[in-house]
Amino acid sequence: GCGGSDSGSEGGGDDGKLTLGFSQVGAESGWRTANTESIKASAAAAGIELKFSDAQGKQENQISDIRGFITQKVDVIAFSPVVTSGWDAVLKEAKDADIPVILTDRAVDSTDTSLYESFIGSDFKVEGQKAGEWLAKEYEGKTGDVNIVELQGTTGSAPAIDRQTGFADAIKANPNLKIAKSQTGDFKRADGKTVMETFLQSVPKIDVLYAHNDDMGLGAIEAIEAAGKVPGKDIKIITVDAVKDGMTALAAGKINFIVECSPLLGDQLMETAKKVKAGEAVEKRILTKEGTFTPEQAKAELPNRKY
Amino acid sequence: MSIIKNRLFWPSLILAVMLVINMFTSNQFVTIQNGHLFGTLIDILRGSAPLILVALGMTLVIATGGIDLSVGSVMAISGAVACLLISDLGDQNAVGSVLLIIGVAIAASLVLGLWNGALVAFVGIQPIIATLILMVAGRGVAQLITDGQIINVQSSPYATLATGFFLAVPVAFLIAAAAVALTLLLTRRTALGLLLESVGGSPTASRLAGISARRITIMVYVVAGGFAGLAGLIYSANIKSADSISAGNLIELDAILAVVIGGTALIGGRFSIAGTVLGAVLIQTLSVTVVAIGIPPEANLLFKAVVVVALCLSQSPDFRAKVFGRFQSRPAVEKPAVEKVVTP
Amino acid sequence: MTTVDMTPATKGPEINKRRRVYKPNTKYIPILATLFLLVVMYSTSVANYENFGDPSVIVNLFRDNAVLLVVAVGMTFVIITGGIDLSVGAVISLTTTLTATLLQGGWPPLVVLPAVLLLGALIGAGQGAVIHFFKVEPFIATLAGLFLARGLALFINQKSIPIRDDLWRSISDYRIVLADGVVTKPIAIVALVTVLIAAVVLAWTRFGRNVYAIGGNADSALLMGLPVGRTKIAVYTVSGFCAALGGVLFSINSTSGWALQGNGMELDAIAACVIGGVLLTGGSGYVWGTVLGVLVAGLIRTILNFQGDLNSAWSRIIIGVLLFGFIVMQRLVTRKAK
Amino acid sequence: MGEQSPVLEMTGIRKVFPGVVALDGVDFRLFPGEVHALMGENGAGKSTLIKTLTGVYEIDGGEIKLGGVPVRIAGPLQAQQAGVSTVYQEVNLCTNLSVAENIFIGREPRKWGKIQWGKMRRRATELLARLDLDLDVSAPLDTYSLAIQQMVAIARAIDIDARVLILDEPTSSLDTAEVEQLFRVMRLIKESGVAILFVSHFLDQIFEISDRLTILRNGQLISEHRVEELSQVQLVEKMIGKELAALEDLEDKAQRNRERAAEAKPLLEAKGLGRTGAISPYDLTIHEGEVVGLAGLLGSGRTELARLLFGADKADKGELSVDGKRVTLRDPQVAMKHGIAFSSENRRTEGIIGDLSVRENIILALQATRGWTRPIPRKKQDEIVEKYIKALQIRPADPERPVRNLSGGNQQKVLLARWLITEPRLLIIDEPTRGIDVGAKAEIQKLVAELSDGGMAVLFVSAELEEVLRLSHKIAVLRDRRLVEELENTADVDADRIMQTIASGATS
Ligand SMILES: Nc1ncnc2c1ncn2[C@@H]1O[C@H](COP(=O)(O)OP(=O)(O)OP(=O)(O)O)[C@@H](O)[C@H]1O
Ligand SMILES: Nc1ncnc2c1ncn2[C@@H]1O[C@H](COP(=O)(O)OP(=O)(O)OP(=O)(O)O)[C@@H](O)[C@H]1O
Ligand SMILES: [Mg+2]
Ligand SMILES: [Mg+2]
Repeated sequence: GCGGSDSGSEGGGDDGKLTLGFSQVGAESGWRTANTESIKASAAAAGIELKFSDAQGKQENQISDIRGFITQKVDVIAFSPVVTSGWDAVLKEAKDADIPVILTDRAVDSTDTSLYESFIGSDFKVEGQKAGEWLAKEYEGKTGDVNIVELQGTTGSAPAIDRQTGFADAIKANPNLKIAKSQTGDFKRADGKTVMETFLQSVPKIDVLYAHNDDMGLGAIEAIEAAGKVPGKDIKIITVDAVKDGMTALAAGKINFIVECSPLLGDQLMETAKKVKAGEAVEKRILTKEGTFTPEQAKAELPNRKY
Repeated sequence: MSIIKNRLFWPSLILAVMLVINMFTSNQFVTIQNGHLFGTLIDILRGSAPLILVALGMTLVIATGGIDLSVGSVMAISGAVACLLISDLGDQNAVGSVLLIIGVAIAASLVLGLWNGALVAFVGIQPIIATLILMVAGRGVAQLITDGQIINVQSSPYATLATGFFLAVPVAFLIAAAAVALTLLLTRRTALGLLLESVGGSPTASRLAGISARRITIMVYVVAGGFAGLAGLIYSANIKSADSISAGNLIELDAILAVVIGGTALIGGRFSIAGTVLGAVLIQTLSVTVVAIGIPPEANLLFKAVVVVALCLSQSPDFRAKVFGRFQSRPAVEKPAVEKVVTP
Repeated sequence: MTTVDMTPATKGPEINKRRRVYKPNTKYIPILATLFLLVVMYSTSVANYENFGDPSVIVNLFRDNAVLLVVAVGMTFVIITGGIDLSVGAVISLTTTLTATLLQGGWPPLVVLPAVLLLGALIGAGQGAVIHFFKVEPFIATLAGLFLARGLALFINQKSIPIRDDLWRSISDYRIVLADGVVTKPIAIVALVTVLIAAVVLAWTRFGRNVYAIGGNADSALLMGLPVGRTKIAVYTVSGFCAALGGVLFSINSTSGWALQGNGMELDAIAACVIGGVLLTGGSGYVWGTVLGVLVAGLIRTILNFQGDLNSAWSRIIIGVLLFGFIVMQRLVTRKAK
Repeated sequence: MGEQSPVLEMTGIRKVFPGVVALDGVDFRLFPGEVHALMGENGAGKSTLIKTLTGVYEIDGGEIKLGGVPVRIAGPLQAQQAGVSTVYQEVNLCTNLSVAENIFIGREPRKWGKIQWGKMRRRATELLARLDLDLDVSAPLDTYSLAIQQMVAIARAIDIDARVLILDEPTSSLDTAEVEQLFRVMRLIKESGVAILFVSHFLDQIFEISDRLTILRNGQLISEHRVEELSQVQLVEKMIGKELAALEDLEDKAQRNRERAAEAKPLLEAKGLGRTGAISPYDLTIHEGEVVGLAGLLGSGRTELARLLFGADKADKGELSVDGKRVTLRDPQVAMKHGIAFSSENRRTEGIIGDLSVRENIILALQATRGWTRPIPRKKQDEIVEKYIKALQIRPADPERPVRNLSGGNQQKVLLARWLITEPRLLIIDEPTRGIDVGAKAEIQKLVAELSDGGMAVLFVSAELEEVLRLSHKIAVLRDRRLVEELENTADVDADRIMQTIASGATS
């Protein structure tokens, strides 16, 4: 990377410690909090001084946070973009100030990829695909109609859009897999529950629920149970994230399948930051280590879940 | 004729239309299942309980000419407090302890309301900014309480608040109904309603009529805080967990909307409890209808916009007069023979 | 029509003489108090944080808050008449989405720019017309406007759309060097010019004075023969236009459009006005106050950014605490001075 | 004049409000160069007629001709453009703006579209000087008293280049000197050919200034006369539709009671009570059953003096005792606990609560003293309200009507009722007869006399010196925000005597 060429310059603190400015999207979910905690913990462990700021879900805040980091002359800037596009200008400013940038969790769609060193994070579209593929496999060979309801994330947010399209792509080949209703649950547990209540009332027979995150799925489970149905059996449930609560439900058989979207990318970030600062080459795309879980896998994994 | 002139006629009509739509789209509208009522209508009634509670408090605040933006944060705090304490209980199903904890959470909400009221009445800060402070900081406090995570509880007495049934009727709905009754009692059986409307109508004139505007103001914020706290408990009991981030997020907008639909003017003065309840149920029905008729998420807002526009226009007497005016038979009036608009 | 010639009264008896009533001119005190507190807050931060004294901190304040500044200026007009405009954030999102979509569709930028500005103004005018002609509460009319504008934006495109148009890019990249190491961007200049124009309009034009009169007492204003309806519609038009301009600035700042852009901006704008001493009941306040309000909010954010070790919960609490301290001090200083 | 054609001709004007026919086929003519008085009781429809003319209300029937041409006026702006300039009954100005702006808003001197503030202030100062007022024209209007606001409204109206000038009760809170100024200006305007429509409940003023008059009763046209054709008694008869019951000689009664009152127990004593910038420290003792009148010119500080005794403003000097015990009136509530009541001169912003009904407005103060937990039973409310609606002849006699829709005079009566039902020991009434018609005025005066007979002390503030003289046992004279003299209202005290005191500024 170009940013690292003048390593050993003045930046950072007087103690020669590496300073990392990190701008988080916000604190919109437990997943995000875990993500933040991971970054903080890893920074402390790696001896990196972390400047953290929270954009409260607003791009304008995030842009000004990044500019703030530039003014503060931090060594490396990292951020989880609120939205995919619109970063060129501020990234150019960072480049002009010779501060390397690392993206986490969400990508940017800039055409000029030299504006950032690396992107660490999962691929939402792939997550949706994984969910769809599992479902296709479940119903392989069966021809009866399968009614799917989908609980989408916040309308217009990148994970919601990508998880939707990824999933739809993966089940496209099977005409019997039909999305009967799709509605936003805003990534919230309570909204997942109310929307599911209405789904249950307005869709004659629901076979599968696909929720864009665990929380909505958990809310929906409440609704399903209240309606006298058995989650996981009467209605198959697929979610994304694999937070602790979701894994517990998965282990209990209330959820059938979870695609992991790990928030724990702190270590990878610190490692990359150090490399970038030292001028070493880093991979442009670093995928977070993540998998998928079935109930059995969940039982084994559960004791290790921290978040 | 006179019924059409009633402010609440049109919202009621729109509500009725939406309920009818739901009747057709839903598998069960109202049935009895396992000895209690069940179905879409019941879901709506139960689901609107938190909004009704918040909007009730908001009505009183607005009647005095104020506004309370902090209700969502208060909801989050009360849910967080309750769940944190319950999750520490040895036996989460101990009714006594849960009741006590509910009391603690509501007390906390009342204190938060008191804080708002004091800022408005004693420091003299404009209500919108005074409550904005708690709106921003309050959610931070709630996040601190839950440590940014969702706290789960497994307490059936607590869950009863939202999902239980009493005499076949949902408990949440009963709580909301009780709150409505209490508010009606407070405002119409005592002189509080009159004093509120008077303070909202003209603070100066009220002061000179010997009304302690301060005490009244503080009181309404306290009541609003308490109701918001109760709403927060129902919200969190419904999902058996405290979600300090999304609990009550943006509910202040819905609550204000409910109040305005109900015919209470934002500048204060006359208020209508019945109208507010109607408004709240209408908003809840609207979001259920959106799902029930399968409006795609990206069109949700457009649909809502159409309904709100229809609502506000139908409620405007001027709109009805201007648009439907010529269809109504009016007492014959002699118009001036020659009409000429004067220009200088 | 005859002009009345009123020769000055023959001096009446001594007892008829009226004295001037001297009262200190208190109308600027809130603004001065706010400015004073802002300076105090800034200097404390300079003392506490490394690099805070860098002039670019102040310069960036204007650039980072350019959109809010423009939107809040429009909001100031509306609030002074005693109204409120909740649609501004949504108009921003619609503007950015539309701008990006049209530019992507190959429309010439010089057509897109006036078109979206006009659209914003039209949305504002429509809301104003509903408010005036049908006597619908501003809150509910503009809330419907919010749903409509954001609904349209989401309907056009849910995703965020990059803008690759050359004009947009070049304005976005254009650097105005103020001093060595201190640069700003055109959007900040546009925002400042907007503020200046607004200040002049409010203080020096008939329209501006009508805005104050209506906020003071709309019924009286009507009886005094002021064009109340026209003015009301006009302020919402101004606000809609400012929101659209804010949207354009946003799309330049980020070279993208997104339907969720500017979410919640209405509250920020209202808060900025109120912090700056504009009364929500109408009839009183200045654009300069609003500017200070925006700067207060921006400065608080900057302080949090420099502090750098707060998690989300604590940063919310600190924002609240700083806001609280500021408002209370403002009240106390103002009260003392009066 | 008869040969001239009318500049304004209204025929068959009809205006219906829900439940009330405010105007029922009223004809009205106005000739150039005349002062035409519009007469009628409270609620007769005078203000409504004016508002239909200026387009505030749309008419339900009839025709309006201006300069012989039938017109439809859409609103006050169009009326102004058509040459009709109006001072409405309730002072309708924007008190948040400066005095100068209130005079010129909408017509500001401009250059390149930019308002010339300096020129505007200069012209405002000049204009006010013609009304013999010297104000700081850049101060916000709300720093001035209602009377001054009324003068400002007049200044605005006469500066508008008009062929018809309408003045709806412009003199209701002015005192003699101001009225004289106003009349002088009115005569000048009239001479220039402008037609003036004038409303007032002061019969003397009517006979002094007007040329012709039109009488309304209950929304109907009764008759139109030249002023010379009628005597005051005949006029009143036509207005109220019956002979005015002979007034008891209040003045004599006041004389008789004077000594009794002076010997009664002191109820309230102010010693060196004052407030910086509002009123210099003053001493005043009010005994039980005593009527104390306050006399002074516009802006002499009568209102300020009275407000301190109610805690409406907080005194920053001196002390006050009630029944010999020291009290601090932190706010009105405390004063009310001590049996003090205060009806403000500014009924629109400090008195009525427009949205609330007549009933609610009347019981408001009584309810406030009881606190919110002890509501007045509805039956009792209805009883009280009905009684006072009758006693004060509040019209329309519908307790559930929003008070905003009542005519100005009737609103004033509602306020009086509000305070009377609290049965105060000291009733402070600031301009209680403002805008009240002859009949009702007499009733109110009688009421004050009766109340004082029954032991209630009254502090009576009125711009009408005669009224003060008729009712008071003791008169306190103010000048320049200072209480300059306190005199017993003996037989030899008359208006001249008091004016002298004001002029000489003697200190007691
Ligand atoms: N906006 C309104 N709505 C309903 N009724 C009204 C309205 N305005 C006036 N009225 C009624 O119309 C009648 C005439 O009122 P108006 O104000 O013209 O009386 P007025 O002659 O000016 O009396 P005053 O001497 O007290 O000013 C009254 O009965 C009043 O209650
Ligand atoms: N705090 C103050 N500082 C300066 N001037 C004041 C203050 N308060 C009131 N005034 C002015 O003092 C003047 C006297 O007030 P006011 O009119 O109440 O006296 P008044 O004798 O009751 O006269 P009026 O007949 O007009 O009621 C008014 O012009 C008012 O604007
Ligand atoms: Mg009148
Ligand atoms: Mg006075």
